[in-house]
Amino acid sequence: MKAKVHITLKPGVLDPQGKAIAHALAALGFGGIAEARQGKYIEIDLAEADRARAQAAVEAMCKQLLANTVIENYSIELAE
Amino acid sequence: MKAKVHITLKPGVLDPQGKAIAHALAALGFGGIAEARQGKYIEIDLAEADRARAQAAVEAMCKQLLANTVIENYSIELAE
Amino acid sequence: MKAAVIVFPGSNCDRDVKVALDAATGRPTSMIWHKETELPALDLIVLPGGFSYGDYLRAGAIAARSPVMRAVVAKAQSGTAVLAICNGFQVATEAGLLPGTLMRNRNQKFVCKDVHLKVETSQTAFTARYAAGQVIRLPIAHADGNYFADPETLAEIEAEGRVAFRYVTPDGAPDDDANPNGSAANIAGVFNREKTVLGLMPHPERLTEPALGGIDGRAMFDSLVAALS
Amino acid sequence: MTAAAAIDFASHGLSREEYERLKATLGREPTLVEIGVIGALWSEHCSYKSSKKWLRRLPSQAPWVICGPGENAGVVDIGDGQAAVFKMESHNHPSFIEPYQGAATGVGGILRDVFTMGARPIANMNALRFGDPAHPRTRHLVAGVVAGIGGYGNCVGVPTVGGECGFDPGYNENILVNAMTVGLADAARIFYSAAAGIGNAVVYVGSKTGRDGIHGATMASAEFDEATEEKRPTVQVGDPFTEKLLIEACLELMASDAIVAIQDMGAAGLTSSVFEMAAKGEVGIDLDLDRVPTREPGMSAYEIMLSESQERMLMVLRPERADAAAAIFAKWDLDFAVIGEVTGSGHLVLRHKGETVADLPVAALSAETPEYDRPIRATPPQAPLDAASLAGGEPLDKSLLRLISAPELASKRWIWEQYDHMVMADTIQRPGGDAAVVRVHGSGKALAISVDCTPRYCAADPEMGGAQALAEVWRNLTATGAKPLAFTDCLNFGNPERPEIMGAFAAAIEGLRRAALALDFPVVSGNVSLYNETQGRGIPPTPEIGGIGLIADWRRMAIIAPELGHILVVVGETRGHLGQSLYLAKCLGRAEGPPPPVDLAAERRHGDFVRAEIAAGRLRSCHDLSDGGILVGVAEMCLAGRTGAKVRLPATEIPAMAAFGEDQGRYLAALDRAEVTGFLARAKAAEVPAAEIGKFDGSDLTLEGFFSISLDAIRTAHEGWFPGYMAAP
Ligand SMILES: Nc1ncnc2c1ncn2[C@@H]1O[C@H](COP(=O)(O)OP(=O)(O)O)[C@@H](O)[C@H]1O
Ligand SMILES: [Mg+2]
Repeated sequence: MKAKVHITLKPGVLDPQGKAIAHALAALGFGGIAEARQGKYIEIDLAEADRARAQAAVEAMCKQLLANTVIENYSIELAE
Repeated sequence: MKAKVHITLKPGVLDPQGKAIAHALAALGFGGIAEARQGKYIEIDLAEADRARAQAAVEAMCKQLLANTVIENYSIELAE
Repeated sequence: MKAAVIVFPGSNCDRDVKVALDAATGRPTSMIWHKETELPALDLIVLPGGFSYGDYLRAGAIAARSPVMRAVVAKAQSGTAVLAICNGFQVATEAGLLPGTLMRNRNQKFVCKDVHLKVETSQTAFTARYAAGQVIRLPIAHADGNYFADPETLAEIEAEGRVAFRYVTPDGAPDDDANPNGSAANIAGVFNREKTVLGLMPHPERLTEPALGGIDGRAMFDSLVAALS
Repeated sequence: MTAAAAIDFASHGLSREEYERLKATLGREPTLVEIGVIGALWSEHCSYKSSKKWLRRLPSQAPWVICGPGENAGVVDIGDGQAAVFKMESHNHPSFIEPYQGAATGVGGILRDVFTMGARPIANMNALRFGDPAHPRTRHLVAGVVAGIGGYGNCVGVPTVGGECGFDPGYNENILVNAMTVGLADAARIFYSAAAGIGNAVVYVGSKTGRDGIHGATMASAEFDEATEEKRPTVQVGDPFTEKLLIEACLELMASDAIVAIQDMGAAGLTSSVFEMAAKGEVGIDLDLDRVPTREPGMSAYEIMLSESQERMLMVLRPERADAAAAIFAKWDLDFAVIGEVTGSGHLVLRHKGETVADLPVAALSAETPEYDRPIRATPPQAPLDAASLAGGEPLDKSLLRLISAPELASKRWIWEQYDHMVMADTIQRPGGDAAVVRVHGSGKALAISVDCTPRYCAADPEMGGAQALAEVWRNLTATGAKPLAFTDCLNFGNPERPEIMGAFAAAIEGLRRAALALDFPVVSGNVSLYNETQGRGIPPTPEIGGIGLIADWRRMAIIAPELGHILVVVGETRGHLGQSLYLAKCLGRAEGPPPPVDLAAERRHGDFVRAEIAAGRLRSCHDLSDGGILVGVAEMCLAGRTGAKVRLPATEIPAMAAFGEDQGRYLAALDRAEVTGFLARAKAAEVPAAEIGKFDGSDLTLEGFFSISLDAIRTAHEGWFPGYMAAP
């Protein structure tokens, strides 16, 4: 099973990286960019074949390590 | 229009962050993790309303700045 | 030798390298703001250490696309020497001046310490005052110094003798214990094909005075002055 | 103006009495924004209402002090028209909640306090206290805090040159993260915060305002409980890149005469900066909050005033210079907005969306700032140790290895290798010695910097502990040859409403006061962090001290590394005090007895003698003695100098007393054989006890009559603990 995890900053949390990206894109001449936000995208290959158990395990991974839940949200997608 | 961009390392490119994640997860007691890969997830708010033009613009952004095409692949999704 | 240091927002070793260059050349080094689009006649361009644009997105990525870099690349292509130190090395790879890329250190941590390096060649403007095979000591200070290039590129760099420095033990062994960041083949610095551009993670400008703990960095500046004056 | 509907003053940190006082001063019901503003200003964190009475007792004057407590940072004269500007600040609560960002923004905040004064930051220090290494949360906190301090300091390009790090179960739920910055300024161009000049523009620069850390100041003024963990405010995220631009832009602007007054936005954000500028300048200020650059749409006046978004400053500019100033900030891609003006009204008037949302009489409210004389209860004295009970411990070499690998004394390389301690290319004593030393760029001078505190001493006897902390800083500076100039502090304590905590606070201040007077070492800035307490359990009293000293000629400074063949001399008297020592704690498992007494007159005599020897060029290697006593001190010198030593101990009742006693006022000096006789004679003449006790030689540390251990074994023990601990899952 493969888990695809998105980790994004909670709304309202300052995103210096996103700010710098938006700024750099504008400097390169791309117009009309209101905002950019940067998050992480993590793919994990799991031995677990059971969807429910895989979901539970990845939830736990997010809470314990992958996301900093004080400032970040996470979302999980499972794929074969 | 919102663009969601995934930037991932090309297969075969060393991923020290992914390796560290897999290692840390194992140390936390999560079993059966074959591999973890870390990429970036960038959301961009565009003024552009035309899909085709937005797609072309974001392609250009990826090539020129967002991805290092020597080692990274990118993929783009557009959403209203 | 006329030298200039490029200053990006977030550069922070620009003054340090200027001090070292001023001492070596005996004349003031000019500082060039990243928004400049044209460069004066120069013998040496330095891309300094620091965190240009915070190293946000990827280390060196945004600086590599700043206006001045187009001019730097043009100068480099016409043979002007470029010394790219630490963040400058990252900028240079992002700008395509040098092969490969610098990834996050394998232990994920910033590391600041002295390392030992083997000088691979003394046949360049940057290293003439060192002996080939000599082991020197220089500081590193980076989070993204893990040199990566695909196998063909690595083979080519090696075959063309373009590895400038390798991380080694004090007695010269390029083993894994001596590798502070996971770099391929313990590579700490590489040249372009013509050996007119050098990128390296260690900071020669930080060891140019006994008071700072050593002078192993000084020979690089002295080499450049001798070759380019 | 509309008064706040339902008055929930407690949730803004005001007590009923304080609320009534506010109402009486205004002569009407306050508005919501006014309650928010005053709640923040009168919080413990901003008002020092519990501590002020005691802080006043600290000596803050000396001929070389240019600016003492009361401004953003202290300023001392270092000659040649130059000044050193420095301060230390706590970021304890935020670092516990979010270690990386909490520690990072702590560094950002203290940097701003220093460059606000017109100084270029040249060095950072940090003092860290974590809980029991075995506590489940400790490792994660250590990793995050260290990465955060490095992440911020490395990026702005200011070297982090030293600090300290201790562990104690008393910090399990309340870690301490104290950060210090030292800057260098032109003594004639120091910038202050008093607003002046009716009609002058009030200008906002830096990052935009978001909804970050609203209520940070009130949070730092309350105990932790489960509820605070729940309603965590949005954590502030640091942006060191913007800070670096802000430093460069501010220093560029400061080179002109545009700035009348400047103040960073720290705790309580715009509220405290604007109020302080008005109060200090005895003027009024009108602000139009619609002009404040915001990051999110729809922010209320309350949110704008209380946001703790980072990397922002407030300035009063000469109107004719405003355009030139705007151009500088545009060059550095920073926000710049005229948001108000200085008025003669004496009121702080805030307008938002066409409405006046606050109208506060500045002087009257300043005068009404609460100040408490809280009840105090003295810490009971500790019974002296019974020496007989100390006999028969394990062999001394076992104890030495145990001590040198204990979390308190183990090498902190794991920490400082993550800090860029060399950027700016003026660090001439890197971390690992007694004090860090950085050159004053381009000159023959250098500054020595040290931070210290021994909480276990302070817990046993806060007055002696306070004196000891100051003496230790002074000694560390002296050991490099520096003349100690002044200190800053972070007074970290528990809940001041508990008499025993307030008693410890008062006693620590008394110890600091006595030591500062005796050592001619005034305070010029500092910070108080109270309510470091969880569920009724306070931290050990921790008056962290940061000091700086001046080395007139850095070619004549002492380092801790001896040379092969050097003779080892101990300066000061060895009585073998083991009360509250690390030996007692680690090797005998006991935390008992009074801490070592500090004889301030002797401390001064011994230090002045050592410094004179260094300045004369006769002493090049010196180490002060503290935790772990003589044997640990010698081992540290051996490691630094990569040489062994042969040592014999001064005579004491039992050998461990001489080996590990923590008597104060002592140094180890390593001297050329030819210098020894003269050194001892001059010491005698100066009434300074000094005795030859060994020689640096070989590759083993040998204690005559006891043991011989290889330097490698000592190094492995000393270097191994921290990386081993952090690598464990
Ligand atoms: N423990 C202390 N010792 C000496 N001065 C102190 C102490 N605590 C605070 N101060 C001084 O009181 C003033 C206000 O402190 P603080 O609110 O922390 O400053 P800032 O808002 O600039 O961070 C500062 O000048 C500070 O130096
Ligand atoms: Mg301040």
